[in-house]
Amino acid sequence: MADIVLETRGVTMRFGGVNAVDGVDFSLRRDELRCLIGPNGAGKSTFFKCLAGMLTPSAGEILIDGQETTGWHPHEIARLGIGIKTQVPSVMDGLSVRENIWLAALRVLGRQGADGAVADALERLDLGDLAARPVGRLAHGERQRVELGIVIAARPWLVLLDEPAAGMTADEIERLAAVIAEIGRQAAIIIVEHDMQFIRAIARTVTVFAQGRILMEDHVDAVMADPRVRDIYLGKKG
Amino acid sequence: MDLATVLIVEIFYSIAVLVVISAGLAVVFGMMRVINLAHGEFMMAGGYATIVAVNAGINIYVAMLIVAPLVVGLIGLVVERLVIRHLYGRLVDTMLASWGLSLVMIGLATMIFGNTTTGISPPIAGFAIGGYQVNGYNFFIIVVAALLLVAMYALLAGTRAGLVARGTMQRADMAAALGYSPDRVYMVTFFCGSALSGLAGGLLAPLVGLVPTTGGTYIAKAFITVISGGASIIVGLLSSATLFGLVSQLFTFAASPVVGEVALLVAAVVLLRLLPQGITGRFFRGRL
Amino acid sequence: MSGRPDIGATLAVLVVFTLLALVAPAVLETYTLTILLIYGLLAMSLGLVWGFGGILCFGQAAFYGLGAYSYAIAAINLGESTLPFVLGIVVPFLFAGVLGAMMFYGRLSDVYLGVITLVVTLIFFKFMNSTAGPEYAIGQARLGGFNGIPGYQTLNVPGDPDAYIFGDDFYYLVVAIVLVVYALLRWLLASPFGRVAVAIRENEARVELMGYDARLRKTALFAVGGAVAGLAGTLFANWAEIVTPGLFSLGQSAEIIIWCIVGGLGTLVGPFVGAMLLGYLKFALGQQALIDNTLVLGLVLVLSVLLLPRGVVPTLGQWAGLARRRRPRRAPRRRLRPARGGADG
Amino acid sequence: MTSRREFLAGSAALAASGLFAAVPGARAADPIKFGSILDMSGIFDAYGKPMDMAMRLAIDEINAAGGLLDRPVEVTAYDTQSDMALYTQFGQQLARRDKVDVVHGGILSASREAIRQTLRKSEVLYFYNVLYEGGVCDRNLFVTGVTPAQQVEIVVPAAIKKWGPKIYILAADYNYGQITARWMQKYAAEAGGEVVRTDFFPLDVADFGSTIAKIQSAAPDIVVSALVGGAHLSFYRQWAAAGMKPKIPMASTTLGVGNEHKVLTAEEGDGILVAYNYSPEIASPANERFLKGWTDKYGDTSLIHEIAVSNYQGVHVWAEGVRKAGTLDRDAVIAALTQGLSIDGPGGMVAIDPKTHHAVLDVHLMEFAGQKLKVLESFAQRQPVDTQGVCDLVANPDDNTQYEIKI
Repeated sequence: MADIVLETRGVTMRFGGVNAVDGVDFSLRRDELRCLIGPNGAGKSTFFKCLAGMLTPSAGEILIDGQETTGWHPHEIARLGIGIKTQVPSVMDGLSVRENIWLAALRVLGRQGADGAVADALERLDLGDLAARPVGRLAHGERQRVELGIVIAARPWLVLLDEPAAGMTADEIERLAAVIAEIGRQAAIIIVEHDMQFIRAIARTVTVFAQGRILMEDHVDAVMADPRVRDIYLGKKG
Repeated sequence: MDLATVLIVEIFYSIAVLVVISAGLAVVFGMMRVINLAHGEFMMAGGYATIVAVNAGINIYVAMLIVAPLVVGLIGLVVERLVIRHLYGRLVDTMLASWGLSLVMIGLATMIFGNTTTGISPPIAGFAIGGYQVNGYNFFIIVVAALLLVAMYALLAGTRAGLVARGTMQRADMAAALGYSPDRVYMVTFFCGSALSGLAGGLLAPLVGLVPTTGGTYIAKAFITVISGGASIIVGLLSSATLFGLVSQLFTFAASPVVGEVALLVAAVVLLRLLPQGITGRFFRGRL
Repeated sequence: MSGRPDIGATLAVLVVFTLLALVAPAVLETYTLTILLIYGLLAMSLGLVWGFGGILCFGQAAFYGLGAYSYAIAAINLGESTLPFVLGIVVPFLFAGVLGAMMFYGRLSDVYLGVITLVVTLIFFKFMNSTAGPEYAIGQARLGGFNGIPGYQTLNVPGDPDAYIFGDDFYYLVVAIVLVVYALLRWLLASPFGRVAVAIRENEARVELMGYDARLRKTALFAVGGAVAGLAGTLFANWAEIVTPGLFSLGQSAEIIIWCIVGGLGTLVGPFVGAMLLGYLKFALGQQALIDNTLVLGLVLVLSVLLLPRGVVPTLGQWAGLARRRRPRRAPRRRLRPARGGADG
Repeated sequence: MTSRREFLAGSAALAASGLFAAVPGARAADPIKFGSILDMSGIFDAYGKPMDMAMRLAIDEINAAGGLLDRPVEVTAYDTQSDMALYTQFGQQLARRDKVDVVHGGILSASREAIRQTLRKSEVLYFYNVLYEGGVCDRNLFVTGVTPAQQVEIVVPAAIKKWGPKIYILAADYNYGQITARWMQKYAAEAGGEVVRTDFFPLDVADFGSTIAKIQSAAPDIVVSALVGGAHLSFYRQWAAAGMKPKIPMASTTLGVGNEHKVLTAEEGDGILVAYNYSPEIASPANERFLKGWTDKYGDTSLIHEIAVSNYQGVHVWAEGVRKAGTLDRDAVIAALTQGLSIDGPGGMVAIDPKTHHAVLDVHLMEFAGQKLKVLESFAQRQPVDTQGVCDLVANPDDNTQYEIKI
């Protein structure tokens, strides 16, 4: 059990009369990299928001590192050492790339350690040239990278990423896969993702969501081969 | 017993007044997400329009119910074209610009009419409930407020124009794709909201002494009523007006007008603390 | 991080301000200058909360008035000005802290925040206006209702109630206070706390996801803004020698907001300059009867929203090419974040 | 024009003693600096604008008669925009920069208190020419408006005699209303009346529905009001609209000061009992001259109201004081003013009570009739007994307090 770093029991999120997430039991091992996939409306993003503290589940509980975090605020969850990246690039547009990343590092490492972590993150994400630019003026993919920089600069041991590859060029996706693989060496990762190619490039185990529940959980190749998965993607998404 | 009846009439009246003074602001805020801080001055303009019209020999009901809304609607149209149009989607900027506008209107009214209090007399005589005399005009306001709510509901829910307007507010791009010009819809909506403000000014003109700064008395109350109501225009307006009307009138009667006003304000603070999205953010969701 | 470019700019501002403050009495009377500086300080308090914290407060006048009243009431009871002076800052600071905690921990969205601050100001205004009766007294101080409180001990050299600080001395004291407050606020903004506060303005959700408690920080910033406004109120009480409920009026709140807009948000100098310019304009207009003053103020506000969305000082700065030298900060925003929640349903 | 000359000749005759007094010749050309500070815009401008007009009329008359001490009088006027902070500002400006010889002005009590200390400290003589709550005791200050005792002592007993003993008081919730309400209670008791209830209203209350119901359940014989300002005017309108006017009669100490009788219709206003120093209907040569002068200068006389006339009289009282003193020296002028000086103003004779520096003046009981103030009865030379009860500047020249009158 010491192996399990994140666990949910019967997590349910109700909006009006609809259960967007419906009794999800989920667990993640230390150093595991897990992808959550599923068609639009399957509940994976809502589930992600419950994990990140951006939504409070209507029922069920969430345990992170053995600690119950149900109903915690995002900042409290982040303080456990968890890096979170949301779906739409969430960055401070008015501040420079450097400042964005520095703020993340500052909380964890203090003023002394922050500068080093910033330099490190800038280098790993190849943002060095953009460091002084205000984030609001960057392209979409670049902003995604800045947000990743924010996440890794805080040296998390568990990373939650919601569609990190959205809007990136093929080139960028390739680099992203490398960065994620590198993060994966020090941290467990949960990625919500659409891009199957990207998932193949990074993932081992994949959890498939459909209609608010977990449809199946298996190795990426097995999932891709499963007819049910094809059905929900083809049937629902056309 | 008579006193209780009188008190109930006063409560209904006070709810009706809140509905009347907030309707214009509610439409503009609810439909367009524009907070028109010149709303009180629009009312003031409606009041002056009514008084000028009555003094010019026009029938008082025509002046209140037709002249005032028309005049203020037209003022609103000009304001929308000149100022508000440039600021859609910038909530705070529209708030500030309309605040500036309210100062301009106060200044203009002062230069035109002077600061001397003016007014006209109510056209309806008082009558007795048991041993008490009540203001007959109060009933008129209650009836008008009720009709106003029904008419707004019918217009928004039952007519094509209402549907187009609501559609545009939800998804301006979609409405545009369907061939409705959002620009025009905004313009018409702002005209209607302004006309409602004018109507409120006209209706209250016989009750209160009018000075150019009269608007300030109403804007805060209207603002609080609309925001506390939340996203739904009609249900929100009615529910918060009912709550605040009841609270303020009961406290006024039990203690004094100051206590009544402070009770209203405290109720607003408590309400917003408990229901940060306003009443209809929690209850009656998705209604009009 | 590197607060260094700011240090240079801050020092430059301090030096220029000091020089101007020393030259100014040759042009204008010191009592006019004093009140203009007090307005500037008040504008700076909102400039801090709004321009850097992204918190639009419609009720900055509440803290201003509270500072003035706290000072006046304490001064009547104590007869010596040192402790009242401190209370004039501490009381609004605490009040803003409590009010801020209530709002930010309640996660009120911005429009509602505006309403609450407005309503609280109105409550003060209405309450203070209805305290004319003899039953409203704190110690020996009658609240006085609409007429306010006159005749309290004004500022004296600490410990010596007969050594009044007034006239030119008071002016130089206010100059010194403005310098200190400006330097302190600059330091605060350059500190990690200030950086995070600005980041919250830019993207509160992101800052929370970084593990910062935005509620606490917004509350703290709001309280600091309240303290500065309270200080301005305290100084006003000493300048005017009377405090009235008008300090709490919506008109007063409106004026502060107008100063900030005209001067420019996102800087401390902007609101300060805006307040001094418009304050002077108001006095100048008081000496003519041609145009209604309200009209002029209104026009200034409408036109500056339409034509100078960044305000005078940042726009001038841009023209002068100053903007390039500093970090190219985006136009300080007056837009509101979309309301939280709701949209998910 | 001829008539104006006649009037001016009259003024000159009145001023004769001053004109022939010896004046140091060297500064004869320097104008005397007259400071005025009034709300000429903002919510109180209905009070302030006519006051400013009246002041300028008085100064024109003085200058046309050759000025004071052979020097012309020059006005420095500030508009305080109904903003109390500007009073402090302009008060200091008048005293320190403009270095005026006298300041007339202030409308609300708060505005007076905002400048009174400044002017006292800088030894600039101050005239406050407005109807107010009474009780200010300051050697540097002269008050030429009526105070509650002067009005209430007349209007309340008259109302009780006319209508009955039970009184319901409505008053504005600030110093003036609070203090005046206490005077009403005192004079009601003395006249055998009984106050059934007193309600105070903040200045911005405009909805009196509940109040009207409350008054009815108390069933008084008379309603006496000391309501103030535009919002409160709604009361009279709502009262009439509820059909209460024929049922319970009304008296007031404030209605009409801002020309409210011209705003209310005759049906709403007729029969309301008031007592003031001035009505345009007063038939006296001084008032005819005043109205004539006003018409010549401004045309329309409809703006004239009680405190505009107080201001006009205040300026003439000061001028008379300067003439008598033969100098602008503050202490000499104060001495002259307190030694039995009087002028014949539009509202009747105005003298200064040496103990309080408040005016002794004629008070007229009037009623609203057809949007006019019809004079019913005149009471000559009423003393400011309210302030006299607490203030004696002859005995305590250094007094500097606003007394709350204990009753």
